[in-house]
Amino acid sequence: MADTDTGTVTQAQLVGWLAAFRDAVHEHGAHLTELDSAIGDADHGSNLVRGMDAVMVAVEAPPDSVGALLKKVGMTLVTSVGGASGPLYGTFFLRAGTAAGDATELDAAALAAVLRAAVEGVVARGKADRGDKTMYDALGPALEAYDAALASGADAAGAARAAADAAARGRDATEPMQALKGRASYLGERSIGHVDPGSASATLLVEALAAALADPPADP
Amino acid sequence: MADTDTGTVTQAQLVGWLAAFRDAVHEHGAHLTELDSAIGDADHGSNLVRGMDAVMVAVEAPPDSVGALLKKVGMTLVTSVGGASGPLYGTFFLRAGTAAGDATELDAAALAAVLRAAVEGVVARGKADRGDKTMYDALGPALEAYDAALASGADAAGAARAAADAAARGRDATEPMQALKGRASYLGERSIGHVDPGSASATLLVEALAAALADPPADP
Amino acid sequence: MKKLINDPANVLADALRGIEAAHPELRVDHQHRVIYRAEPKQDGRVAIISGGGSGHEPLHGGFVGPGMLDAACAGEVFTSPTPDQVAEATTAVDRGAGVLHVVKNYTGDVMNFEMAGELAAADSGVRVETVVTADDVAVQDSTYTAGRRGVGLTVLLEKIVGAAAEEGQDLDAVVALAQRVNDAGRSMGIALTSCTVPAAGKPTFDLPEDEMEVGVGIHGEPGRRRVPLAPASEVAALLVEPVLADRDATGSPAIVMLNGMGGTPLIELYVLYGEVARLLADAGVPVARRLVGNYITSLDMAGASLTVLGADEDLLRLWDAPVDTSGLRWGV
Amino acid sequence: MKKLINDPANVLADALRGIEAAHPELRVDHQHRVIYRAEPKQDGRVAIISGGGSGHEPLHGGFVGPGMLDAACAGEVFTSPTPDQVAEATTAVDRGAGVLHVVKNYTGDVMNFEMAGELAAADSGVRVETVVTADDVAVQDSTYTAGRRGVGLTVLLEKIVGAAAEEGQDLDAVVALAQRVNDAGRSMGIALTSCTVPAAGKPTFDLPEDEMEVGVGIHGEPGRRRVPLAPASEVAALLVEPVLADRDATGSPAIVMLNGMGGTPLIELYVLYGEVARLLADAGVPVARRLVGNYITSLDMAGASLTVLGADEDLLRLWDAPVDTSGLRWGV
Ligand SMILES: Nc1ncnc2c1ncn2[C@@H]1O[C@H](COP(=O)(O)OP(=O)(O)O)[C@@H](O)[C@H]1O
Ligand SMILES: Nc1ncnc2c1ncn2[C@@H]1O[C@H](COP(=O)(O)OP(=O)(O)O)[C@@H](O)[C@H]1O
Ligand SMILES: [Mg+2]
Ligand SMILES: [Mg+2]
Ligand SMILES: [Mg+2]
Ligand SMILES: [Mg+2]
Repeated sequence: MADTDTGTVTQAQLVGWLAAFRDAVHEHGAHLTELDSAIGDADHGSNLVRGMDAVMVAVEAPPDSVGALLKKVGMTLVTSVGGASGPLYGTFFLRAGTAAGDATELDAAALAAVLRAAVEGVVARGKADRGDKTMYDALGPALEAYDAALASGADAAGAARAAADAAARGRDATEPMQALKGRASYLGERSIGHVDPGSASATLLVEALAAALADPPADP
Repeated sequence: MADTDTGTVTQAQLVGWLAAFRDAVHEHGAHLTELDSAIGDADHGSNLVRGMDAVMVAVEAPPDSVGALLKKVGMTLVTSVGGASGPLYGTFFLRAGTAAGDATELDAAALAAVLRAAVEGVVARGKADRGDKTMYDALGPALEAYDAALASGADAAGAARAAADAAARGRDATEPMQALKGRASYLGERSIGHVDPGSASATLLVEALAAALADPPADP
Repeated sequence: MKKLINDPANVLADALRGIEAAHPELRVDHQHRVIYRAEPKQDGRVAIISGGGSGHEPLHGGFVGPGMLDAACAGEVFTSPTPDQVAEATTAVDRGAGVLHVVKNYTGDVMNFEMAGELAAADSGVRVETVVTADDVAVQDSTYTAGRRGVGLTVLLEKIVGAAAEEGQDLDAVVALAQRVNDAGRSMGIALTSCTVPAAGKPTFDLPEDEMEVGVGIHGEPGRRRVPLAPASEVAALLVEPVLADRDATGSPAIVMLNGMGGTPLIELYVLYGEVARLLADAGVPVARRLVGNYITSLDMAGASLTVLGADEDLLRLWDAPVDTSGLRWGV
Repeated sequence: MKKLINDPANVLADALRGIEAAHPELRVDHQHRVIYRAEPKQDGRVAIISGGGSGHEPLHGGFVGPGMLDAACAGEVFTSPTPDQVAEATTAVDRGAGVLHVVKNYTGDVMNFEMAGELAAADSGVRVETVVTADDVAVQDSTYTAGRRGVGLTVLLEKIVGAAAEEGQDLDAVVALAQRVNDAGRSMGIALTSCTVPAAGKPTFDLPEDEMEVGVGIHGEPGRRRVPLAPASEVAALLVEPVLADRDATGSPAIVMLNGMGGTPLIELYVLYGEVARLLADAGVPVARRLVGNYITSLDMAGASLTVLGADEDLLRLWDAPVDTSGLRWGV
C-alpha cells in the first residue's frame, strides 16, 4: 500500500520506484537485449541500463516537487538513452511531471492522472495503436487496470499491483502479434512469435511501481 | 624398371611421370595445403594442382625431344604457378630440359645428369642450404640416393625407387627443423614440429618418377 | 566476442578519440559527441547535419567535410543520438541559411531528431528542415507501419545535397533536392553473418554455415528470409532484382553503390560487383557512376548492400562536384 | 566458408571483372591479369609497377593511377604473380625512362619478379630496378634467412615513389628514394582471427575465442606468439613498442598508418588508433600524417597492423602530392 500514515505516495516512494526500475533493468538487461536481438538491434537492455544509471545520479538530490522530479527523470532519459526508447520513456516522465506539477506527494487519484498523462505522452510521441506490438501494449492495459482497481476501492498500492499484473499479461500478449511500429516492423511476419522488448521493460517499470508502493513489499 | 626392351627411359614414360605427379597433387593437394596452413599461407596444394593441370594440357602433344618436353613443363610451371614453388619447380624442369637437350630418350646415367641439373637449378634459384627446411631437403637426398643406386648397379627404375625412399626420409626429417628459407622462416621457432610442404610435394614428384619407371608398377 | 576495443561501454567515446587523432581536419566535441569540420563553411550557406547510431562507420563522421556534411551526431552503437546532441550541432553549424537534418528512417532516429528540431527552433530560432531517407526495398512500404528503413541511399543523398549546399542553393531548394534523391533511390542488403553489438557481447542472430539472410538492414536485424548460401552470381540477382522491380531504373543514368557491411573484404565486393554490373547491363540500366567499398556498415557483419539511384544531368553534376571527407574524396 | 564468391578457383578472374566494371579509369588485361591506368603516364617518366598475391585489396590494383602505380600484377590469392605477367606489364608501362618494381619481401615474389626482370630486359631492353620492401619487425632480421616480410610500408612507399616518378625524377633517384623509405619504415601486426583462403575452404589456423596472434603478416600465416585477448590499449602497446624499439622514431616527423586486415570494421580501427596515437605522443613521436583504414588486407582476417615511417620535409612533400587512385586520393 501507499504511505500508511497519509494514504498518499511520497516523493521518497517515487525515488524508490526509480531505484527499483534501475535494479530491474540491471537484473534483466541481458534478457531485454536478448528479446531485442530476436526482432530488433540488440540494444534495449543497454539503452535502459545507461538511462536509469544516469537517472539515479540525476535524482541523488531530489527536486522540490513531484513534477520537478519526474521532469528531471524525463529529461535525463531523453538526453542519455537515444533510440526509440529514449524519447518514449523520456516523454512518459516529462508528461508525468507536467501533470504532477508542484505537488509534493500524490494521492491515488492524482497518481492515476499522472500515469494517464504519461501513457498518453508515449502514444503522442510514438503514434502506436494497441496491437502494434510495442511498449504501449503493456502500458495501455496497465493504465486501465489501475483505473479499474481504483474504481473498485483499491488504494494506490493495490491499483499499482493490478496494473503490474495487467502489464505482464499485455507483454505476454505481444508474442503472437506482428509488429507494425518500431524496428521490429521491418521483419514483417518474422516478428511474430517473439515478445516485444519494450513491452517487457514497460512491465518492469510498472512492476517496480507496485513494489515501491507495497508496504511491506509484496515480493521481496 | 625402365623400358624393358632398351633399358632407357622414353618420352612416354616421362609423360607418365608428369601424369602420375599430376594425379598425386590432386590426391594429396588438401594435405599439402594443410601442411602449408601450419607454417605458410595455405596455398601449396592449389598452386601445384593449377600448375600440373596446365602442364598436362601443355604436353598433350609432346614435343620432339626430351629437352623440349621438360622445358615446356618448366615454362608452363613458371607461368602458371607463381609463389615460391612456381619458379622453383619451373627452374627444376627448365634446367632438366637444358641438360637433356635433343635426346629422345634417356639412359639411367643421362637421367642422373638431368636430375642433377634440375636439383642444382632449385638451389641456384632458391639459395637454400640443406637443413633450411625446404623442398631441397627432399630433393638433395633423392639425388644422392639415385646416384648411389646407380653406382651399385641399379637401373633407372631401381635408382628412382631408391631416390623416392630417400626423398620421403628427407621429407620426414624436415619436421624437427627450424625453417631458414621461404615463408615458414618468418615463424622462427614456431616452424619447428611441422613437415615442410615443399619437401612433401617434392617427395610426391620423385615417387611419381619411381612409379612411372617401375614396370610392372611397384605400387599400383 | 573478439573486438579491438576497451570496455564495451566506452566504444563510442574511445572511437571519437581515435577519429579526432586520425583527422586533424575534423573537430570533435566529446561532450556532445558531435563531429564538426574544423573549418566551418562560409556564412549564408545552408548547413547539413546527419547522425545516427554508431557502428556504421565511415557513416556519418566520415562524410563530414567540404562538399558534404557540416556535422555528424554520433549515438551509442545502433542507438540514435539524443535530441540535445542534435540541437547543439544544429545551432553550431547554422550559418544563417538554415539547417537540413538528414535522418535515416528508424523510429528512434525520427523521434530524436524531431525533438531536436523543436529544441533548436525554440532555443535559437534556427530554421530546420528534415529529410527522412527510406530506401530499403526489403521492407514493405505501408502507411500503417514505420515504413521503409533508410540505408545506403543516405550516403548518396548526403553527397548530393552537400554539393548543392556548398554551391549556395537555399534551404528550400536543398530540401526539394533531398526529396528528389530520396524518391529515386532504392537499396537491398544481404548478410552472411550476424554482427556482434559490443554491449551485447554475442552475435545478434545465429546463422548456420550454409545459410544467409536476405533483406537485412544495417543494425544486425534479422532479414526478411533465410536462404541457402549461394554463389555471388545468385546473390547479385537477390540484390538487383528487387531493387529494379521496385523502381524502373532503365530511363536515366544510374549512380550505383555496392556497399560492404564491415566484415566483408574488398576482393569479395569486387567479385560481387562484377556480377551486379552484368545484371544491370542485361537489364538495360545505364550505370554512370559507381562506388564499391565500405560506406555504411553494420559493425563486423559480413554481407553487402546494393543501392541504385536514378539520376539526371543535374544530380550527376552535383555528384561529381568536389568532396573532401575521409569517406569520399574527389575533385579537390 | 562464407564468402561472396563463385567458384573458389575463379576468385581472381571474377574480382578482376568487378574491378574493371567499378573503375573506368583503369584498364584490365584479363589474360595477363594486369591492372593498368586507362590513361598511361607521359613519355620520359619513370614507370612503377607492383604486384603480388591477391587477397590484399585495395593493394595493389587500388593504388594504380596518377601519382602512384602505373600497373599492378595480380597473382592468385596469396600467390605471387608469374614472371610472364610482370614482364608483360613492365614492357607495357615503360615510357623510355625505365621501370621500378616494388616487391614485397617473400621468396615467391622476389623470385618471380627477378625472373620477370630478366625476361623483360632480354626481350625489350627496358631498364628495370627493384626495391624489396622488408618492414615487419615481427620477423628477426638475419642474412641467414629470407629476412623480414614486406607489409604495410609497401603502401606508403608506393605513394611516395609514385609522386617522385610523376614529378620527373629519374630511375636512379626513384630507386634511391625507395631505398630511403624502406630503411625508415617499420610495421607490426596482430590478428584476432585467421583468414580463410578460398581454395583451402577453411581457416588457415584456429584461434580460440580468448586468444590473439601477435606478429602476423598478411597471408594468414601464424604469428610469432599467441597471447590472451587484450583490450585495445594493450593491443596498441603490442604494436607500438616493437616498432619503436626497432627504430627510434622521435627524431623526425612520422607518417603513420593503422591498417585493418579486412574483417575488422572501421569503428574498431578508430578505437585502436586512439590508443596508438596516445602511445606515440607519450613516446615523443611527432606524427605528421596518418592513415586509418583498410589498405593492405589479408582476406577476411580480423586484426590490424601499424606502420611508422620516419619522414623529412622531402618525403612529406611527396606524400602530400596529388594522388588519384581508388585506394588513396587527394590533391586532385
Ligand atoms: N512507435 C512506437 N511507439 C511505442 N513504442 C515503440 C515505438 N517504436 C518502438 N517502440 C518500443 O521501443 C522498443 C525498442 O526500444 P530500443 O531497443 O531501446 O530502441 P531502438 O528500436 O531504437 O533500438 C520496442 O520494443 C517498442 O516497444
Ligand atoms: N628458398 C627456397 N629454396 C627452396 N625451396 C623453397 C624456398 N623457399 C620456399 N621453398 C619451398 O616452397 C614451398 C612453399 O611453396 P608455395 O606454398 O607454393 O609457395 P609460397 O610460399 O609462395 O606460398 C616451401 O614449403 C618450401 O619447400
Ligand atoms: Mg533496440
Ligand atoms: Mg604457400
Ligand atoms: Mg537501437
Ligand atoms: Mg603463397
